[in-house]
Amino acid sequence: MLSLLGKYDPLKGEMAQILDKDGRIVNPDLEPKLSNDDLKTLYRFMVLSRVADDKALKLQRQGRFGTYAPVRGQEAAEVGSAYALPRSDWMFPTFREMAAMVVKGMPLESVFLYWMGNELGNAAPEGVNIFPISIPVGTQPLHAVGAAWAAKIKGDDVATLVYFGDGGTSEGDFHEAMNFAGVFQAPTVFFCQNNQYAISIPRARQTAAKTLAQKAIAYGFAGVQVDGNDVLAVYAITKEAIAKAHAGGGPTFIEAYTYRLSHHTTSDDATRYRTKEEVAFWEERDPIKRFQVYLQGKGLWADDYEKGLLDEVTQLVDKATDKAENWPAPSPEDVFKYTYAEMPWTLKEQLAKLLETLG
Amino acid sequence: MLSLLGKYDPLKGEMAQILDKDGRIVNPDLEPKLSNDDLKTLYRFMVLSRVADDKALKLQRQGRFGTYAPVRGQEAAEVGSAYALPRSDWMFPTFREMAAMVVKGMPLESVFLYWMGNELGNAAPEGVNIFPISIPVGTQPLHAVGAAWAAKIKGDDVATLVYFGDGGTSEGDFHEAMNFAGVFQAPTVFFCQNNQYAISIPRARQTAAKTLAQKAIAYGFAGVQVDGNDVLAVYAITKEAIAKAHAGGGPTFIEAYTYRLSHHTTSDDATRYRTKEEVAFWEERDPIKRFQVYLQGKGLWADDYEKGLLDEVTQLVDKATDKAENWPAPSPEDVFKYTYAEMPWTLKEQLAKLLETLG
Amino acid sequence: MARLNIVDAINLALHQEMERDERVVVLGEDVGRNGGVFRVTVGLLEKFGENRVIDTPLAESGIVGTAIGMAVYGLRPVAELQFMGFLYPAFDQLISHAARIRTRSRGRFHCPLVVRMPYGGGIKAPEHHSESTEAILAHTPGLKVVIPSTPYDAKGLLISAIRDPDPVIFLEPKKVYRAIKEEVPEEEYTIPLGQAKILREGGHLSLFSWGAMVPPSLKAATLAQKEGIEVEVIDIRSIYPFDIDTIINSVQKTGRAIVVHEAARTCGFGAELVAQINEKAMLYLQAPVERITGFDTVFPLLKAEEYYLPNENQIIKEIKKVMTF
Amino acid sequence: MARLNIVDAINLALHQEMERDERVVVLGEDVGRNGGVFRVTVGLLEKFGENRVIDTPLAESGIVGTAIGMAVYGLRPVAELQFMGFLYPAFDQLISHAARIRTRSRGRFHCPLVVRMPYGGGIKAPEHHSESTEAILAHTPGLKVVIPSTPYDAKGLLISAIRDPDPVIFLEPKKVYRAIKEEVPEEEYTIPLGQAKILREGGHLSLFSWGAMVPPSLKAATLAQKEGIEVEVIDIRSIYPFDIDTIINSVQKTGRAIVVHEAARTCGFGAELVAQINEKAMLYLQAPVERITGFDTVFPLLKAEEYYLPNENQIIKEIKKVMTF
Ligand SMILES: Cc1ncc(C[n+]2csc(CCOP(=O)(O)OP(=O)(O)O)c2C)c(N)n1
Ligand SMILES: Cc1ncc(C[n+]2csc(CCOP(=O)(O)OP(=O)(O)O)c2C)c(N)n1
Ligand SMILES: [Mg+2]
Ligand SMILES: [Mg+2]
Repeated sequence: MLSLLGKYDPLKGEMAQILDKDGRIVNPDLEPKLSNDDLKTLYRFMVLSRVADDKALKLQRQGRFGTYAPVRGQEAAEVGSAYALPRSDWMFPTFREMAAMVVKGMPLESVFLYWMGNELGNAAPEGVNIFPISIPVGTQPLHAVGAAWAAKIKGDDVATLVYFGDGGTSEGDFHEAMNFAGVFQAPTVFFCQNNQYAISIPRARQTAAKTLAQKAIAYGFAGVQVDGNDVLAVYAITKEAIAKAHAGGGPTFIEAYTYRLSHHTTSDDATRYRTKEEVAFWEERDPIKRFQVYLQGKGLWADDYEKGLLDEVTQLVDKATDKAENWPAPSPEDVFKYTYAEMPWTLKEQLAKLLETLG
Repeated sequence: MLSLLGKYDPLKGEMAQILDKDGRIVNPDLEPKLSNDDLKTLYRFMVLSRVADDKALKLQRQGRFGTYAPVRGQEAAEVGSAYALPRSDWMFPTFREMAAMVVKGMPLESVFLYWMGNELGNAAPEGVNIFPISIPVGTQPLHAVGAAWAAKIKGDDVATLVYFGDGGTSEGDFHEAMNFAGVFQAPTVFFCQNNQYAISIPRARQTAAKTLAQKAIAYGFAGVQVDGNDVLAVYAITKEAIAKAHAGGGPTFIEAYTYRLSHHTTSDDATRYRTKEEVAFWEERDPIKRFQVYLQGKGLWADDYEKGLLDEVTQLVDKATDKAENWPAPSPEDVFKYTYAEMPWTLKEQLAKLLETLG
Repeated sequence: MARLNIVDAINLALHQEMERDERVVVLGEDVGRNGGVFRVTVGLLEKFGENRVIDTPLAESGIVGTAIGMAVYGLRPVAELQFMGFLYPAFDQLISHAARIRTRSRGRFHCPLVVRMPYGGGIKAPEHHSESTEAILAHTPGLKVVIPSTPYDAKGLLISAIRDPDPVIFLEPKKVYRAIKEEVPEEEYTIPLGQAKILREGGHLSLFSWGAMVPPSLKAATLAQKEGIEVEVIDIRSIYPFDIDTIINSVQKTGRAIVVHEAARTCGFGAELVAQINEKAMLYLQAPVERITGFDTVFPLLKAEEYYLPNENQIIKEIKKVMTF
Repeated sequence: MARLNIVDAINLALHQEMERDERVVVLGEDVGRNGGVFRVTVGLLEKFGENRVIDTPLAESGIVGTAIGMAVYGLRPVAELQFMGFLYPAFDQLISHAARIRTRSRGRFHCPLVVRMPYGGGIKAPEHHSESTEAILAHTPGLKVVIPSTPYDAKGLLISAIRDPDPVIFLEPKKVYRAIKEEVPEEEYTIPLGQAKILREGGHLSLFSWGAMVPPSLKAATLAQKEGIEVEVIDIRSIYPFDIDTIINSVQKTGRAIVVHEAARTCGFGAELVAQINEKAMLYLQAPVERITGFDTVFPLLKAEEYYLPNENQIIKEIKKVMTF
């Protein structure tokens, strides 16, 4: 397998790709050596994400979910990158990383519980190395750098991977995180999902730079653009960046060039700011379809396989929904008891008053 | 005259220079066409800066000044850039821009008054387009972009130039300013004085990027490194960047490669973090000496000229000192009356109480 | 005269001020093409064009910082922040610059800037979408802070804010963005900053609140009346400067007072009101001034948000307690 | 036992905690080679090396944000900000993350972080070098806020802060950094967070202050005694959580109280103390609780800073006023 990092110069507009939009292998020498099981697992996670996403939207419309930010269209970017991350490494998600989190070991019912409005869903199980979802855009890359740097100081063989969007690159904290990572050679992979929009703001309005990948030049380390709808390319490049981080090679910036096929969130109406034609153009580049063709070519996919898979993941999603919906509601105490290790008198007084009011 | 912007690629480590350290012309075709008067004025401002700087340090040691941040070593960077700025354009200084501000028309007594601890010294006279000094590092580039953008919206033929240091490039606000400038093609020149230190932190610790100039790539516009101790190169390149801004060409980032020969401020002790050898290396590259040799070569400088000049500027500095020292002390009202256009009752109440206490 | 909600009233004020004064520009995330995530700026881009209705990159400090440069240069920017929870990246620009340009330059420059944002809880939103930290802003010398609670006030106060020569933070109670409709005059009018509004007179107890806490305060007052307690309900409206005369006059009349706010209790603006009443009207007090507030906790996600927000039941209980002190 | 000033006492505490617990790391601008602009971290780099004493780039949000990642990962970072006036770029990381990691993750993660910084006026410094906005931090659920006023307390409180499982903001009164020397035990000791300290007992009036306002408060108490007024001087020390029992007990005994702080008056922490006293001890009060504070203005440059800071003359005048109410 050839090296992908450094081979694609963002200043020349080069983008790493293995599968083209029709699922044809355009760069066979870059193809990662994955077992058939791995390939099928990647596919399954993408399909699971799509099904869970659809369910979430439906639940939201029925008032059973709060606001939700769909993954649709970005399955390859999330699944490919998360699958490349070793279990002992840490992931730092935003609100849009349902698929990545599930790949990393987050129970789907937890993600659902969170979006149903219970903080408990934001706590990864012990042993699953995922930071709680960060809502303020662009702020959590600093945490990923801090954790990576701490691992380095402690001598742990641990790297971190942080997700953020094209919009996130405009925040000051993104800049400070990239800069600290460069200076301290933190083992961090900055994984930018350039899905072309920050709510209604198109990518071209976000920055005058031709690519986001070239932003890494400002910090003295490698940035690379990858076809974010090509799960193989995303996997391969993330794997290499992670390996580099573990080997002491410092940070990498990956721009996954993709598209958000759905609304920004369930509160958004994307038809206000983009055309049908544009969406159709990207529907043709659907990451799942493309990978399906590839699998079919390898004899790993057929109609009945698809049907079985859909059944399986639909059941899984329904079960997760049930579990999350039947979770006990938070108590008044739950609002207070995690603010500090021990409740100060102020909180005790306020809680007592609340309990009194509730009768 | 050739174009300097774009000719020097920071990624290749190229730096614009006209005069070398010994005052020899190394790039005659770039030499700006300045009259003898202009050349002598540039020199005079640099010498004035040096004399005023020395005076400020002396006054500070005598307790007649507050904390002061000396310019020494950066005279070419400040004078050359400020001299290239048309009167109708706006300047956004930090705490270290005494020389640049004086070139732009700020009375020296105002600068002194400010450092003696009276806010009144921070108000440029009507018609002198200088924003008040900004102390928080990296924050004022946003104001320069906002003002430039406002000028564009209003249809004014006005550009802005903002000063900041190598340290300033690490702040999030610097990033946001550069990014907004790129997106809105604001007529702003970002003038970075890379004086190799942010207090004790050496440039290499500030960012892993090989040059600061290359940071502009992240924002989609030109960045260029210039020998900051070469007043001709600084003048020429700033002039070109300003002309480009006026012509609708958008922002430019200039990294003036220079050195702070003195302490960070009068509260600092630079011997704690840098060697005599390093300082000696840079003393040899003194911007004033170098330009003097150049002028001498043109028959514009001689010993008696220097003596006359020193007498003149010393008198000017002494007069500014007197004026500033004899300024009436601020009154209690002065603390209150500029907080809002009209004092709210809270301030009136607090002022009344203060006056009562003072008897 | 049309019946408008708060969103429409603000939209109308923006339209009229932009029409009247070409120095007024609007900028922020999604304010243009999308008309704002709450649709407050709908129609402005179409009417006034890209030069005056500006979709910015995603950077709050950038929005406020460039708006400062614009304001000092001579425009009248009205910046929108998407939620108050995303104000904090811009806090340095507000506190270190917007609030200080006038005094730093001894009046040579000033900063006529408005920063609008939706604030407060109760819309079942994700984390950081329910903040109400007006006390922090009120503690920042050089800023003015305004919170309308009705469509009529929203329009009049926003017009005053835009015309004010100093930076004004304009907080919009998003829980009631569309909940209240009332007659809003088509013609322009201003409501002076710094004045509270007596919504209901009463001689037994003064109830102070603002923003989305005004409706439950009014409801509680109605309930109290049924039990013979006459509650005077006062909408503070201007958090800084606040209307000390109206506040003190009311307490001197009633001798009892309660402040209701949804912000965290400790160091909330309620504490300042209690301190002022203590200083200026202690001898009139027949009971301690009580505070009904949010908790010193993070605002909970939707499954528990009902626990957090003060409501009319709590208020009426507290009214009775204070009356029988 | 050596006589140390506050700078030395903090330096000693850092040395000892770093020695004791290798998870403790120090980071900030100029904290390494330069030993900090106030020399608080002198000697640490030489002793503990570059891995644990880290000179960072010039970016406050970067410092606090990476320190959050470190803390959650398992280190015990002690971040230095150079002046409180440069806290605001880091405010979002503090309020939106440090303060919330525990509750956001329902206790799965926590953030044992200390952020130290010099605060307050009186050293004839440039703009932004004299801030005291502790009230803003106290209004932020999830943070603890500590202000020592003596070398002894500085050491004991800092050790507690470092060992605390939650984020603690440690504000150092730079006006008295080197002004007070006292015996500081060589051995390690802790002072629990959340406890005030009675510096001087007295039955006539309670005087509450913290940081650099403690010395003028003590001086005023001495002057008052000469006139027969027994003032109880209490150093609040912990701003959040604060020691309500000590405060209320004192007021119940004396019936009169004054709070002194240098922060701006409106929504300062003094307002919270007045509100608490009103709520919990109103019936004991023989006079309104008074506040002696900084103004609702920007802290002036050196030529006028004497006007801004409360001093013993003001305090003694106010004491007499309250006594004769
Ligand atoms: C600091 C901050 N400002 C504003 C918001 C509101 N907001 C939520 S998502 C979003 C757009 C994010 O765009 P991008 O970073 O491209 O991520 P995407 O939503 O496309 O995945 C905005 C403006 C926020 N969450 N945080
Ligand atoms: C936001 C902020 N953080 C910290 C400081 C304290 N400080 C003043 S100057 C300085 C170093 C600035 O370095 P640089 O930007 O290179 O400018 P120089 O002093 O070298 O001219 C620091 C850390 C400050 N003024 N503002
Ligand atoms: Mg996006
Ligand atoms: Mg520097």
